[in-house]
Order: sequence, then structure tokens, then C-alpha cells
Amino acid sequence: MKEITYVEAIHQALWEEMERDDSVFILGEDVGIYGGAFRVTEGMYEKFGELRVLDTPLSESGFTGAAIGASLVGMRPVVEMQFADFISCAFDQIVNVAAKNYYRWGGKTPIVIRAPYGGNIHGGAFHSQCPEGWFFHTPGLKLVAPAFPSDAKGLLKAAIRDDDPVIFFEHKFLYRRIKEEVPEDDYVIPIGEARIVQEGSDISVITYGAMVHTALEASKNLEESGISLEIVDLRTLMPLDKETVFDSVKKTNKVIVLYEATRSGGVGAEVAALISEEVFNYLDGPILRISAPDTPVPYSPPMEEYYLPQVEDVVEAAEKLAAY
Amino acid sequence: MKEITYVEAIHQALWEEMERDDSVFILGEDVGIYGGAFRVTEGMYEKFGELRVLDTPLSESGFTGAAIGASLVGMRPVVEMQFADFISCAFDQIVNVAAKNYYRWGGKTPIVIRAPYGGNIHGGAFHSQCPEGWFFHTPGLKLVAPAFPSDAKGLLKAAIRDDDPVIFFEHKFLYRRIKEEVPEDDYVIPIGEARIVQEGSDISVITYGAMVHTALEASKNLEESGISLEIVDLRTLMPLDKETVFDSVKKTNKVIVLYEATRSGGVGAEVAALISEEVFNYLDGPILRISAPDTPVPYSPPMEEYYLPQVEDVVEAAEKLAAY
Amino acid sequence: MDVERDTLHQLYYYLKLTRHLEERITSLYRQGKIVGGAWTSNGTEAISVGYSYALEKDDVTAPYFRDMGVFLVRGITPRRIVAQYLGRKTGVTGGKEGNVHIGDINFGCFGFPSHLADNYPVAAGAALAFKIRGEKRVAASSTGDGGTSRGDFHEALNFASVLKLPVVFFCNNNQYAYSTPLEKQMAIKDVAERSLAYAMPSEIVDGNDVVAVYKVSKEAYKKARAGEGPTFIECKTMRMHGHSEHDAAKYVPRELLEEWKKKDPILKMENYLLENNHASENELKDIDKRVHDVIEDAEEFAENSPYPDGKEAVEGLYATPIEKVKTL
Amino acid sequence: MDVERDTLHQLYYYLKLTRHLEERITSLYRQGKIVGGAWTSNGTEAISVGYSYALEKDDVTAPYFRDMGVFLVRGITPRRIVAQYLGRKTGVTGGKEGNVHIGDINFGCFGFPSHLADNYPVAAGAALAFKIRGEKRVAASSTGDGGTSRGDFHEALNFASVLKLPVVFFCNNNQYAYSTPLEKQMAIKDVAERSLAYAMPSEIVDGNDVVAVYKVSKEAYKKARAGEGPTFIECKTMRMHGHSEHDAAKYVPRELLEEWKKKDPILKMENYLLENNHASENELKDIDKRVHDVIEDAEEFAENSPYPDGKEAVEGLYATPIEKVKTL
Ligand SMILES: Cc1ncc(C[n+]2csc(CCOP(=O)(O)OP(=O)(O)O)c2C)c(N)n1
Ligand SMILES: Cc1ncc(C[n+]2csc(CCOP(=O)(O)OP(=O)(O)O)c2C)c(N)n1
Ligand SMILES: [Mg+2]
Ligand SMILES: [Mg+2]
Repeated sequence: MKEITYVEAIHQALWEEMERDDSVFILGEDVGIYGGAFRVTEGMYEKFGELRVLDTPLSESGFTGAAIGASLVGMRPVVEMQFADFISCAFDQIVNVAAKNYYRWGGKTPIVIRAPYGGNIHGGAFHSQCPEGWFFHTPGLKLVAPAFPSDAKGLLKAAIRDDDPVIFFEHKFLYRRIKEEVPEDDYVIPIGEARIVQEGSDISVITYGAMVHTALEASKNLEESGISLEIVDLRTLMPLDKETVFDSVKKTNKVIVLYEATRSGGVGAEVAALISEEVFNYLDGPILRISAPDTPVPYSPPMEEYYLPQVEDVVEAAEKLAAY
Repeated sequence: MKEITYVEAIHQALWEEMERDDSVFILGEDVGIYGGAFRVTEGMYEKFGELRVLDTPLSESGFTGAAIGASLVGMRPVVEMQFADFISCAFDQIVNVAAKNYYRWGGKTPIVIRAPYGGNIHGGAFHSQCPEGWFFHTPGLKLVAPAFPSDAKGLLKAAIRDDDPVIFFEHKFLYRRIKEEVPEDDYVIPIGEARIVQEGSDISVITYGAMVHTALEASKNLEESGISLEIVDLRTLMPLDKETVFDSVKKTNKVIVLYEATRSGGVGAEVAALISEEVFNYLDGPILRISAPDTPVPYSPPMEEYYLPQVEDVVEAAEKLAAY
Repeated sequence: MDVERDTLHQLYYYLKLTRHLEERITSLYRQGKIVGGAWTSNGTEAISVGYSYALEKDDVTAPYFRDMGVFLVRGITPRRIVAQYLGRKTGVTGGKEGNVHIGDINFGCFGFPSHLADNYPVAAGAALAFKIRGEKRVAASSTGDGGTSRGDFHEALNFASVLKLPVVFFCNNNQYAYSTPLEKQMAIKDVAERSLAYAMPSEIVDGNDVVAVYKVSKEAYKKARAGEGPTFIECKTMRMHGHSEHDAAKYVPRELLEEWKKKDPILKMENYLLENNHASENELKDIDKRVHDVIEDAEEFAENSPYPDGKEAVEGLYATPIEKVKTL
Repeated sequence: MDVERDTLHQLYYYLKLTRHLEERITSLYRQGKIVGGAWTSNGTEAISVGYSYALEKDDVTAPYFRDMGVFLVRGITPRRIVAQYLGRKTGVTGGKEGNVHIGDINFGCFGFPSHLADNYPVAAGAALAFKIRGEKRVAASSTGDGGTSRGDFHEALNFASVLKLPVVFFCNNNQYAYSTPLEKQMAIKDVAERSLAYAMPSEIVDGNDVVAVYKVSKEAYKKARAGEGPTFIECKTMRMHGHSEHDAAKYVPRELLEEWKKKDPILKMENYLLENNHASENELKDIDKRVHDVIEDAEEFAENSPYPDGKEAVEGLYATPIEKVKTL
């Protein structure tokens, strides 16, 4: 197995799916000749031609709607948002058309929307957002948010083969910062399954995306103090793998929910709510949440650092909770 | 004091604010000559003229953006969405422009967006949605959702006078179904304050909108079994009045979160998460949530009834929780 | 273009079927049997009937809510449609959706999302799929004059034109969007002028003349199929009822309605058929009889159909259910 | 229209200031001092300088990200702008925002939201306020050629035209949207054709000729102020760098750049001033000196400015804070 980056894993998954299935095609701004703002589709235009790697006019709602229409007649479009922030311009098509087609009238809508999201790149309010919470509160969508190259590859393949609209949240900060050995052959990571990325006994950290790595680092820092974290990487946000989360809580009896999105509402709130509702009896302490505060993402480095959950925040919370 | 309906209270608040302050104006589809799809602006076109009660082209993003621009130069526009469902078409302007103006660059954006929301009117997936959860997860907005005529009037006035963007969620089902004595003079209900609409000792029901009335009815039905509900009407969803919620939980030690929106994420999840985080020690049982399931709103009456939280659901949950 | 006698009869049949089915729905509404809202395309039926009848079986449509004729022409039965209005299990969407929020992929009909113009980019996308696969199929979509003010209208037409997609966009210009008259909706005279922004060819047609709509559509589809790109077709007509059944439409000048009453599409078609000997009085009577019977049958069927089970509300969210996690 | 000597000198000053300030920013970017991204308006400065200089003090602008000239002309100082790029407390937004995502209501500059064309309806709304209050003020907004494909472009122009609002919309047509050339962006030849869909008057102007842009803007503002409604102005130019500093723009034919290099707006203005005796060599040198000094000062100021405190991140979310509830 070769070590590849997160972004290479995404590239590979796309490439292989395009080769495997003629009905897969890519559309979005600058995905063609240019190979995508983050070079995810590099070389594909040359390989698969301009109709299957389609440069669109600057119109998120238009090309997302078009992807929906194409999917209704049997295609499997993969839409690239240049930054996840711009998904707001396609919001209506996603939440009212794609998400509701199947429930309302049985219209199968197998589209994938790739959304490069997240902060820590000094991108400011419009190039750093974590918009998954909006879609998490929209029945009919599936949401995945891998933290590792191998998951990214397997989940993107699963997303493309799935018959429902899937938003694939790929974390920009991870693109070139993490590497991992990834199987070179065809494999799929099923949508809807969380993964224990680290077994532990004292506290369950429920998290996803870039924060998985923050949790892993915190865990190392906690070795000295003898606090053992069990880290649950949700991988799929919707539908949520309650079973794996609950099993972990039953084992550790203490929970930290760690997420990069803004605090109120969204995925992190739901995880806490689910636990306090369904496995309350197993809890030996409050469910702590570590997240971004309820503000836009600030630009200046000291502010962004303050804004984003840091390793020390996790360490501190874990110490507090362990002592509980 | 005169008894007036919920919709009359909204009409009154608007009328009085239009008279009080020249910078207040109304825009939206069919708000002028027609007086609004729900007749909320009836008579205003004749009274205040076509520029202050402005019929717009069918373009939610356009007229919401226009409201933002007008507010930046000192106006206080009140935007009417014909149904809250169509707010998705203006999503980008709301979450990226209005919500972030002040934080990003100090641009004061005192707009009010009136959003007739909610189900139980056999409106199907596109005329029944509760979209507040999307905006709850968007820092920079204020959200109010009154359950009574008097609150509707006072909160709409507060919203109009507030210097931040406020979404005013008015529940369509309540429009003509509830009446109440409402002060005829000028008064304001401060944004950010929940209200105990019924004191009780056994279980706190945290709720808002039409579900407040469901809770009240459930409470009556529970008299026999001697279970006493304390009903907290949030009234303002963002920012959330944690203090009042927590005080109630500290008193009753048991919680039901009741909301009409779909289950995962959103306001209800946050209320549960906050409680399980900050007043965990006071809890004598799991935090139960009663909500709509994670699907679009179905049309056929038996389905919609099954879908929406019912009085019996609250009764059942209360009995279960009381026995805990 | 010569239109065959049989085609003319079929156009007449569907015109009548659309009119009378919607009238029946209105009367069911007045009886309180329809729990949600009810709209009709009254006076504008020639548009939906004409443009859909000109399609081939393989083509697809992405209609809007004054397109009852499309559903009927495409083959969705009146039985299923009335049942849909009554919220029955036998309705097009099994009770999940109401009234004209219909869709059935088996008949090449995409569902109508209430949000006006949302279906324009969707239609363009279907056309894109046909182009990618080299299929000679077309997509047709329509919206109201009001719907053309929405951003999705712009993004769809621009997209379709740049990519020369086999899609034809129709506008039912009935001069009002709810209470909003055309001059408050746009500064141009003809909606067709909108297409200039995309270098897209356009046509203006008498929306009350079903044969004219049929012909102009057929031509546009032919061009689209030949790879010559999209067309925008404005069909001029007049909304003869309120926006919906609960709207008295006091804001519409009575004279306007009087004037347009004379141009009723059914009247026009009847005269055309008889005057040109394309049909005899008896043939038309036979058609009327058929229409009547079909509607009676549909109503009976629908009223005798069961409601869905409440708990079907939580079924069918996903086409690929996730076994491991039950979300509901 | 005759343009006064002093105005010409000012236009030249701002052209140069914009060019050199952005060049300095580029060099700071290359030194790794700018933590986020950096874009320039290189080669297209005449547009932002020209249209904003033609405004009155009371007017407002809703710019986009190649409008550095607007910020400078309106009076936002280079000091605050460089500090903004460096994420300092003394920057226009106190560190909350980066680079050209600037806004300062005191100078009638609305913030630029990244989402292209979002500012078009916002500008229309300011114009609506002026109209409601009977003020003789105008709003100006601009976007790129790519931005005109977005729905908000359509909704804004339609809205402004129907209501005859005192707003002027500019398009910086630099022939590319990131890597996407015009012919993949729209099927029309001139962006100005878009305005036909709204019966909105339009102008096409040489976007590299600052005097021409100034004049055509002035005329349009005059009409707007007189109640004659909006204008759309297409400024033809060429993006001379990559989309941003990290883009080598290999997709742009070199000949196109060569050709446009000769039409550089600063060169053009210099020649115009000298050839017509509107300025002497010495006067131009003096201006260059001023520009140089201002930029030196700005950089020094910015580099010596403190960063904001991290916890300022959670301040200033609301203009009317809610006393009772601390959200953060
Ligand atoms: C985006 C959006 N906003 C608002 C509505 C509510 N609405 C339903 S029909 C209608 C008027 C439509 O007018 P037009 O497009 O001319 O179609 P017509 O009803 O005249 O056929 C409105 C405003 C909607 N369906 N979609
Ligand atoms: C709605 C939206 N989608 C995508 C982007 C990302 N983006 C930033 S600039 C750009 C190209 C803009 O092209 P154009 O409008 O022609 O302006 P130019 O950069 O050429 O001045 C894109 C796609 C954006 N800012 N907004
Ligand atoms: Mg109409
Ligand atoms: Mg450009």
C-alpha cells in the first residue's frame, strides 16, 4: 500500500469511479481545464473529456439543480463547490429539491456534492465555514465527513454509488497535511458507520473531521496524567451511528463532544442530546462540548486560534471531566 | 383590553411601528394591493403608500438583499416571506450577508424577516416547514417565535427596533386559532427572555410556537394523574434564555423538550445539550425529546397527524418520565 | 406543419379533460373534501396540453403547478390524480404529497417543487445527461411569468445556452403572479425578452391556441434534438380564476377577464375543429362523453380509496436505506 | 463633458496608488506576511477608480474584490488597508476580516461578501431607501463577468429596473472568472446584453480608460439622481495576473496578455495627460512620490501595529447585545 494524502485519496476515488461507471461525471467551477481550486480534479478533463468534467458558469444553484436533473435520468453527478461556503447559494436546490425528491414522489437523486470546508487556513468568514449543521437538520440528505485518507477514498466511493443525495464534507486543512497508507484497489466504506480510532477507558470523545486529529493529539498529551480517551470518529454524520456512540458511552461513562462548527445546534448538539436521552443512565458526568463559539470565523491568527478548538481545550476538559 | 387573534396582533404591531417610525417599511410578494397571502398587511398599502408597502417581483434573494441594503443606510425593513418555506431561496443573503455584516465590518443590519411557518394545515412538504433550526445554527441572527398574541405583538415591536437581523417565526396554525387580551398601547417584549407560561413541579417542558399549546393541553390531561408540568415558552430562540430554562430544570429535575421541527439538530437538540452540559447534576432522568421525525412534512391527514407531536405524545412521555 | 386529425382530437380531448378534471377538483374543494389547497390552470390549459403532447415518450418534463395538462398527457391517470388531491394511498405520491405536487418518473414527469423556477435548472440537467450520453431526447420545463424573476431562471437559461442543451423552457404568461401584475414583475413588455440575455432563441405564441402551442413546441424540440440548443417559449394567456380557490382576485380588472373569456382555449379549439371540418359535432360529443366518464370514474375511485397509514409518514426517506442505523 | 485638471490628477493619483498598493501587498504576500489569500485588480484599476471617483460623498458603494480603487477613493486609508491584510487590530475590520473583505459605513462602503453578486441586491436596496426618503443619492455596485451568471445578479437588475431605482451596476469584464473564459460563462458577446432582459439601459466602456469610465459613470449617476432609473455599465478589460497570487493562469493565452499589456490603464492615462498638456512630467513625478510615501508609511504603520487579542473573536456579534443572555 502506498502512503497518500487526503486530497490524493479523494482524487483517486473520483478517478476510479469515473473509470468504473460512465454515468459518473463532475461539474462545478474551474474543475475542468484548471483541475479545481484545490486540484482535486487535476488531469480528469484531459482523461474524461469536457462533458464529463464540466466547467460551469458561476452559478451554484444552477449547476446543483442541473446535477439533480441529470441524476433523475440515471446519471451520478459529482458537484464540486469551490469552497463549502458557497453551498449557501445552492441551498434551496439541496434542501427542497434533492433532499425531498425521493420522499415526496420517489425520484431517485443520486448526486454527490463535494464541499471543501473548515478553518485553520486563515480564510476568514467566507472561506472557513463548517456548514454541515444546516444539512444535518434537513431530512433526506446523507452527510459524510472523513478524517483520514482511507476513509475519504472509501466513503467517496460509497457516496457516488449511493442512490441518495450525499454531501461529502472534505476538510481543507487536512488536504495536504495528513498521509496514510491507502489500499490501491477498489473498496468502499459503508455510509452510516462510525469508527473507534482509538480505544480508551475513561472518556469518550465523539468527533469528526479535522477535530479527530486534535483529539488524537490531546490523547497523547494526556498519557502522562493517565487519562485514557476513547476517540469515536463519526465519519458519517447523517444518518448517525448511534450504536457505536452509545457503546462507547456505556463503556467510559463520560463524554466530550468535539466539533469545529459553531456551538449552537448542529451535529454536536444532537450527539449530546441523543446521549442524554437514550443512555442517560450510563452517564457519570455532564456531557461537555468543545466547539467554535457562535460567531463567524475570524481572520486574524490570534483570533482564529482562540476561535477554533485547540488541543489544550480538549486536555483541560478531559482533566475536568476525569476528576468529576 | 381587547381580545385579538395572533394574526391581528402581528398586524397591529406592524401598523403601529409603521406609524411610529418612518424608516420602517414592508416588502415582499403580494404584501401591497393584496394585503399579503395571510392578510397580515391588509390596509397598509392604502394607508402608507406603495413605496412603504412594496410589492416585489418574485425574488426572495433579491428583495431580502434589498432589505439588507436599505437597512445599511438607516431603514428598518420588514420582509415578508409568503411562506417560511421560501426563505430557502434567500438563504445565502441571510446567513452570509445579514448575519455577518456587523461582526465582519460593523455594518448594522436592522432587518426583520417575517416567516409564516409550521404545519398542521395540510400544506405538505413545501408549505409546512419549521426552518428555524437552520438559522439557529447561524451566528449573528436573532430568532423569535411567539406562541401568544401578546408576545407576538411585543416581540415584533422589539424585533423592528432591534439593530440586528431578526427572523420572526409566526406560526400559521395559530393565526386565527388563538385569541387573547392584548394591550392596546405601545409595549415591547424584550428579545432573549423566555416565559414560564405555567408553573409546575414535576417536569419542565421546554417548548415554543404552536407546541406551547400542545403542552398546555397535555398538562390539563395530566391533572388526573397528578403530574404537574412546568411549561417554559422560549419565545426567543436565539439568543436562548438559558437562565430561565436552567432555573426550571433545577426546580423540577426532569425535562421534556417539545418541538415541531424535525428531530436531529436544531433548537431542540441544543436545549437538551445545554441542560446535559450545564445542569447535569440536577437531572433525575433522561432528557426526553418529542419532535417531528426526520422526514419532510407529509400531506395526507393521517400521516401528518402521525408526524406532528400530539398531546398524547406529551402525556405519555410525562407519565414515563414521572415514573422514572 | 400539418397536424393530423387524430392528433387534433387528442389535443381536444386533453384540453377538455384538464378543464373538467380541475373543475371537479374545485367542486371537491368547495365540498371541503380536499384538505389542502387547490389551484387550477383554468383558461390556460392549451399551454400544458400543447407542449406536452408535442413531446416523445422518452422525453422528460419538469412542470410547475399550472401544468395539469402535462400530467394527463404524459399518462398519469385521473384516478391517481384525484386520489392525490384527497390524500389517499392510491394517489400519485401515496399521500406523501398533495394536489399538483406530483411526480412520476415512469411517465417522465419530475416532481414539481413549489419553489417557482426550481425546476428550470433541473430540466437543464436532464438535458445535459441526454447530451453527455448522446441520446436524442429533450427536456421541457415551464414556470409562470412571476417565476421568471427568480435567480434559478437566470442560472438555468444561462447554463442551457452556454452548453447548447436540448431543453425547451416554457413560460405560462398569465399576466399575474398571485396579485402582482406583469408591470410590477418586470420592466420588459414581453417575457420573451428575457432570453436575449442568453442569446437564446425565443418564440411568442398564443397560449390559448393549443394547435399553435403544439406546433411551436414541436419545432423547438426538433431543433433541440438536432443539437441546435435550447429555446424559450412565451405563451401569452390570462389567469381566469383567482390565484387559488380562496382568492377572489379583486385586483384583476373585470374587463380584462371579459376580453379573455372570448378567447377561451376550448372554445377556440372547438371552433377551429368544426370550421375546418377536422371534427364533427358528434365526434366532439363522443369526446366529451369520454371525458365525463373518466372523471366520474376517477372521483369514485378516489373517494373509495383508503387513506395511508399514519406511520407511512416515516417510511421511504432514503432510496438506499442504511441498514445499520435506524434514524427514525 | 469636460473633466477638470485637478480631477484628472486625482484620477491618476488613485490609479497609481491602487496599482502600487496592491503590488506592495503582493510582495508582502510573497514574503509570507499575509496569512490569507491576496488578489489584485492589476490592469483593471481604471474601473474601480473611475466609477468611485464619479460618486458624491453621500453616495454609497457595494463593491467586489477587484475594487481596491473604490476603498481608496472613498477615503479608507492605505494604513488601515495594509493593516487589514496583516490581520492587525488597526485594520479596517480590526482583524475580524482579511484582505479586501473590507467595509466601512463611514465612507459609504458596504462590506464585500465573497459570494459574487450578493452585493448587487444590497446596492439596489440602498437605492430603494434613497428613493423612499426622496434623497438624491445613488448606489453603485460592481461584480465580475463571472458574477453576472449568478441568480442574485438577475434578481437585483430586475428589481432595480421595475422600481426605477437610483443604482448603477458595473461589471468588471476581465474576460475570465478564475480559469473560466467568457465563452464558457455566457453565450452572449457583450455582458451588456444581459441588461436587455430588464429593459435597463446599458453602456460599454473601455475599462482601461479611467477618464472614460469616470465620464460614463458620472452620466449614469446623473440620470439615476434625476429619477431616470438604473444603468448597467460593462467595463471591458483584461485580468493581467492569475486569479489570485497562487494562480499562474496557464490557461490564459500569452498573446492575449501581450496585447492587453499595451493598453495598460496607467500607461494610457499618462500618455493622455502628457499629450494633452493636462499634466507635466514633473507633476506626475510629484504624484508618484506621494504615492510612494503613502505606501511606505502604510506598510510601516501596519507592520508596527499590534494583533488583536484572541478573545476579541467573540466580541461584537450583535449591534444590540442582549444583556440578559450571554451567548458565548
Ligand atoms: C420561490 C417562491 N416564492 C413564493 C412562492 C409562492 N407563490 C406560489 S404561486 C405564486 C405566484 C406565481 O406567479 P407566476 O409565476 O406568474 O405563476 P402563475 O400562478 O401566475 O401561474 C407565488 C408567489 C413560490 N411558490 N415560490
Ligand atoms: C458564489 C460564489 N461562488 C464561487 C466563488 C469563488 N470565486 C471567487 S472569485 C471567482 C471567479 C470570479 O470571476 P469574475 O466574476 O469574472 O471576477 P474576476 O475574478 O474575474 O474579477 C470564483 C469562482 C465566489 N466568490 N462566489
Ligand atoms: Mg402568472
Ligand atoms: Mg472576470
